[in-house]
Amino acid sequence: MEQIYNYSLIIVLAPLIGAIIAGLFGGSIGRKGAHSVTIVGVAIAFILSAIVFKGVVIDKVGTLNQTVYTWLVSEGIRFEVGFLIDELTAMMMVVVTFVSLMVHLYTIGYMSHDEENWPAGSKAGSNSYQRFFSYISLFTFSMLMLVMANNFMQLFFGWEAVGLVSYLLIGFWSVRESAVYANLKAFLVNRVGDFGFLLGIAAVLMTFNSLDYADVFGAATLHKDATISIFPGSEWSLMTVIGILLFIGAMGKSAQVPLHVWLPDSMEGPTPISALIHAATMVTAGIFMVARMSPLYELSETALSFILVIGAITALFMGFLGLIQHDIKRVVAYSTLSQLGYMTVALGASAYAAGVFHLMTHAFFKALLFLGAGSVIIAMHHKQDMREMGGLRKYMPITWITSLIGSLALIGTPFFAGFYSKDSIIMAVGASSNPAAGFAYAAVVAGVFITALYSFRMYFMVFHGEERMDHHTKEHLHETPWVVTVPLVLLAIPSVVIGAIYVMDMPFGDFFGSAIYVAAEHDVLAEVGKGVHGWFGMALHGFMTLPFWLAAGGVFTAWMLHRKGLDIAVVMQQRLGFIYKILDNKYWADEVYANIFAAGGRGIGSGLWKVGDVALIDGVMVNGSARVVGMLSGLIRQVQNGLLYRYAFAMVFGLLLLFGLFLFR
Amino acid sequence: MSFEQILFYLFSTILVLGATAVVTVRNPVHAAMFLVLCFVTTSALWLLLEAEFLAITLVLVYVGAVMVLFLFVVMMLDINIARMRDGFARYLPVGIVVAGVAIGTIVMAIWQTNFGHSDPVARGADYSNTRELGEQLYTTYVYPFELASVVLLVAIVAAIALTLRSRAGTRYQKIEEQVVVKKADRLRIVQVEAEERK
Amino acid sequence: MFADLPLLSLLIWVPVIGGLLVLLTGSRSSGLEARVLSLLVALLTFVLSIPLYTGFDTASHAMQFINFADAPVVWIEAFNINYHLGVDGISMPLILLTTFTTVLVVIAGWEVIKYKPAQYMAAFLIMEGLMIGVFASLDAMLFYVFWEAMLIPMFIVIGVWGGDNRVYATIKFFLYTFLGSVFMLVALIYLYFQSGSFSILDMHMQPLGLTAQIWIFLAFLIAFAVKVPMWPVHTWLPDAHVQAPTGGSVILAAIMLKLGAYGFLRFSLPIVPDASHTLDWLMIGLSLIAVAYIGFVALVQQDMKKLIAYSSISHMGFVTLGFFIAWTIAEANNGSMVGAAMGMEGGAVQMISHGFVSGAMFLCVGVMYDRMHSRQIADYGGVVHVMPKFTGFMVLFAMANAGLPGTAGFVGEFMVILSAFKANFWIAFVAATTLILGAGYTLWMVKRVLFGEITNDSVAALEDINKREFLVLATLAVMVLFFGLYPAPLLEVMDATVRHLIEHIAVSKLPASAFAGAM
Amino acid sequence: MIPLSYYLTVGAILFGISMAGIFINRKNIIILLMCIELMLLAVNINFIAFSHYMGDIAGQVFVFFILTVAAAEAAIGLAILVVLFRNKRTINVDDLDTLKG
Repeated sequence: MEQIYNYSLIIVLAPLIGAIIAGLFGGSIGRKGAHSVTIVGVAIAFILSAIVFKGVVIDKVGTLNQTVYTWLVSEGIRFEVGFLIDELTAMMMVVVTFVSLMVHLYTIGYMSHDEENWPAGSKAGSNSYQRFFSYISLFTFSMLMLVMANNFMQLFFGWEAVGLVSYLLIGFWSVRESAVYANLKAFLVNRVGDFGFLLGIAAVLMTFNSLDYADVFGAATLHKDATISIFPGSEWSLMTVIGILLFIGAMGKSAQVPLHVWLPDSMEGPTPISALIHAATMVTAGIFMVARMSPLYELSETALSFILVIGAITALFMGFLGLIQHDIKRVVAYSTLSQLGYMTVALGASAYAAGVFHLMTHAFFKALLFLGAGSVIIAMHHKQDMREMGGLRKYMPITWITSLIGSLALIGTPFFAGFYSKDSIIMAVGASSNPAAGFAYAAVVAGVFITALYSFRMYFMVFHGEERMDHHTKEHLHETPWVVTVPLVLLAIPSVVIGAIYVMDMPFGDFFGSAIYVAAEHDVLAEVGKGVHGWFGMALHGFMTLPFWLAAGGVFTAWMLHRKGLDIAVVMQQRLGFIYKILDNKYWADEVYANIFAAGGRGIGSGLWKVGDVALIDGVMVNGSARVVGMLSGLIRQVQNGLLYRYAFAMVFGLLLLFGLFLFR
Repeated sequence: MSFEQILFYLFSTILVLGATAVVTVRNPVHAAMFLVLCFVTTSALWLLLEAEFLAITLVLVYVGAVMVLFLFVVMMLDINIARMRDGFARYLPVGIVVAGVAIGTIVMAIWQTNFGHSDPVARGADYSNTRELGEQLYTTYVYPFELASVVLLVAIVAAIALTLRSRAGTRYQKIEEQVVVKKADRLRIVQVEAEERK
Repeated sequence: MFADLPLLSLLIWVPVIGGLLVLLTGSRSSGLEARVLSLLVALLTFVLSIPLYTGFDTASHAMQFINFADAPVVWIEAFNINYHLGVDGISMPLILLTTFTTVLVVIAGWEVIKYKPAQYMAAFLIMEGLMIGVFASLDAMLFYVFWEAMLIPMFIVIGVWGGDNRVYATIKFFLYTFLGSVFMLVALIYLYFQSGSFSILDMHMQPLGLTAQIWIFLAFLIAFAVKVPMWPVHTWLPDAHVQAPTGGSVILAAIMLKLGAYGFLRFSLPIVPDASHTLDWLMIGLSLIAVAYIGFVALVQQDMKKLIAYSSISHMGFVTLGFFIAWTIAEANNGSMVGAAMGMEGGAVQMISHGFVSGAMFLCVGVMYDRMHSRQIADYGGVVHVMPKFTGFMVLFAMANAGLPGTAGFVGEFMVILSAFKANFWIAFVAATTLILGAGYTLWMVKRVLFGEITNDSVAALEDINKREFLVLATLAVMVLFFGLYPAPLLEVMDATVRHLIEHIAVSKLPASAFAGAM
Repeated sequence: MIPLSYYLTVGAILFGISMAGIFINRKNIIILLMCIELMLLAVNINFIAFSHYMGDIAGQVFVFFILTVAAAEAAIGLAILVVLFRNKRTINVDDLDTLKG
């Protein structure tokens, strides 16, 4: 246990130290120094994470819950920074550090010509390479702090810290107006979520008088029937309020409708970031959080239904948007949104383990897909429009194969990782007794078809068919260097096998032990698990289920259209103009936010400023009182017009008055 | 009516009439002269009050110095008397009313008040007002006395500083420059080439 | 070694006398001597203030470092006014903040101030002494004298070294604050006649009827609300900040605003607890207006300093909210004040952290202003390409201003929101909007100023920060991060004092008969 | 025997006349100065009368100082007058209203 604690410290500190060195001394240690030091840091973190994983999960040495230091004490309530390492944490640590390590390696290739992205002479561009490594190491640190937290306060720390790094990285190419717009948007939308999250934490503190997980979860059932009066006269279940408030935070971070708008725009950041932050790790923080809070959520049916509905909407409707995108990264981004919706649905159905399982498999195959897309983008000289690609499989065999593996995993082909996780979610939702489960089930099943359709539309457009790129690009087309392909291969392996390995443990077994708590009446996974007989049996059974045939149908549709040289987006634009318009405008979510909330906020601001501050307070109260004084003194100064006899008269008058007073009082 | 009373009424009448003249006559020079009259009669009244030193001081200082100063100034300045008298008639009623009210109230106050001492303190024949005043000034009031001297000094300096000016174009003798002058400053010896006579 | 020194007296008079010395020496030469001397004095004062922390007994809520504890030093005997100094857990950190900030201000104005540098530095040193005097006074008259005297150097700083519209700003600043403090004087004199002493500690113990308490509270409120400043008496602050030189803005934001909040803690709450209870709805309302209303107003500012000034007002709303939340908590929890101390400590922490963060923000704007002579956001853009180091600092401070966890800006807001939730959901809700608004106005400014393409030639010609500026900003960055990551030492110092204050205000001061009648 | 109040009445009348003088001669600054001298004189009469009747020499000491100050005042007042005339070519009070700013 002592050893695990020491390892944990090293795990979080190694990337932090790497980040500090690369960030502060990037100019003097050079590119090589920067990427070496950060990669070593993350590699140490990964290796030790693996050891911790072995200790906690395989050897079952128990759960570590230890305080590192006390942040502050107020009224006897201790706010601490500490580690809680159980099965859930250990798994997340491995996933985070592994993907991060892959992305670090990959970045060497991806960012090697980054100076081209900066205007000539920009000092910020001169060490952007080092800075980038510093940021992603810092991100690794933040994400580890988030998942290893043993209390809500530290969770919020990590939560905001990953948001900060995400902000910095989306706007990494700060010369691009679209990038700095996107990062501001991402931060603000996340802040809306954090707004709820912070209130949720406050509610937790109010209820339990502690922010420590162990204290809170231990006492959760005591407050099962507690209520809070938010609007006068109506009592709300406290657990529902806490659950929904915390989930609002998750909606921001995990980009659930309606706080999803920032994620597609975040693709303005460099591709390794999209893979690491906006696909594999940070966006799943919300999922992780809800799973971590399972003892609280299990006490509120309402909160779970809320989660279920939000997740289902996200899973289906974000998938639709993926159909008509032409930017390769945006397709993957919408696919991420949709998959996050799946995970959320799992949480809502109390199948936390399935959600987290999907989180893990998704981390691998989505990182793979993003890095594959990035590899294509490198080869295409940073062009991202799929309409200018095609037939790349000849030129980039490794990228092609790994991307295919990623796509197959994504659509849930039996035996691939995605199949196991997605199928467990679909089965769990089907078995759930939650009032919203029917809707959610329909949405996730329909989502399977959509997923297959857009994934393979992208696959065919990029790797098959005629070569639509211009002559110059075509000449230079070749496979990317090893620092890029090695991570692809290394990510492709778990994308295939990880599902089969852990399916019987994670969703259907006792992998998480006490880390995730499911009330007996909600335990859909146990129920579903009775019908699952081993990984092989599940896969074989998978061929006979509706989702498989829907996925196959999706692939087939994509292939048919591709063979006829048609693009779904174009077809929809011609045949279903109305629907295309809706999708093309992304349900007008951006417009609503920009024109109603952002512009409204500015409008309120200038209204309050111009009317409240300038006109009323300054104009009427401050300068108005000055004017009144001015007017009065204008009257009185008639007495004091500088002429001597007026003063004399005033004196005499006063004197006579005094005489009079003296005499007649 | 005793002699003292006769004197009192006489000087008081002259004083009041003189004061009236000061404020009403047209010519400032005449006004100044009437003011001198006022001072002299007042001085007489003070003598009645056994304030010999101050009575003499008043004549010496005021009539001798201050009023001469007034006269100087009045005569030095070229004043348009006619314009100065504008509004004299207009403001006369106001002045009379104000004076009447002021005098009325003060006199009422005086006559209503019992001052307690209807009789002055009797003094011996060897009593010297000057001596007692001097004793007081140089003992109890020595600091104010010194201050008064400073005030006078300041007044002298101020009066000079205010009025002193050097007009442009006026020529002054600068003695210090005359003293330090050297031969070289005044005398220039030049070698003149002899010219052939044509 | 330090224990025997009259530390507080030294802290007050060393900078004042130092400032006078600077005035004497500096007028002749280029000002270098004046700068060096000022720096030495500021450093000496800072060093002298350190034993306050090291020698502080955190377990005690009583006043410490009392000067000549055995016999009071009489100042004006006729009115029982004494030269009585002492600090507790609330004023001590503020004194340290003052000495620390002054050092930075002296360094920050090193070569920037070309016009009469000696007088500039001297004004700040004298101001430092006077501000410490305010924090250390235990005698109300002494407090009042320091409180008013402090205005004079600030008046001069803004009026002489300020911007184009400095006269308007100075007069507004002076009239506002002066008007407020006159009411305080009336209240203090009333209290003197009641208690027969100007000692603040005696006033704490003075029983008072509710009507008297309410009048006194309102008088204090006017004085302190102007200083904090609270809506609607806040409009002097943006003007003063915009016109003040950088150093003036820093001192104004970092310390002067705290004086008002400190006044609430030292006077309003303990002297008139029942009136504070009766009128706490007003305070909470005004605080929330400050947070939300001013947040919106900050959003649309075009002038960077004005924006930061408005954000200061918004952040100070948390301070007053935290101070006055106690009774609402008691009402929501059947009379238990558990959680009130967290709010009050949060407010106190917010005072300190805001001192660092807003000071740093103003310094950042000052760095840009020194180069471009413009504060308009529209004149900037793409600064990151020419000033990457500076951008790093500015983004850090902006994040702290937006209340990012891990920076000092977060701690106070976090504690106040946690505490406010205990009182009422909607209070916490409105307070928490600062998460969105704060990020909105700060980062929007950051985006427009720092990021994007270089907008014009004068931006392209900017030089990155020099070593002196780096030193100042780096010091502040360290402090911001330190108190964000490890605020425990600060809380440790305050805890006993704040808890005692909560106990004190929980007991009604009304005379027994009136109290019984009220029941 | 002359009662004290007689002297005081004389002083009052003198004071009233000089006050009226200020009103009547509001334009001529020299006369104004003279009126002020008269006022001081009235006050002095009162002082000396009181001093005499109450047997307290302090009243005379005061008169002494008043005389000093009045002399100083007259000197400076006239000096100012001269400077004023030199600069403005007038001593008409109506023309001297720069005090109002």
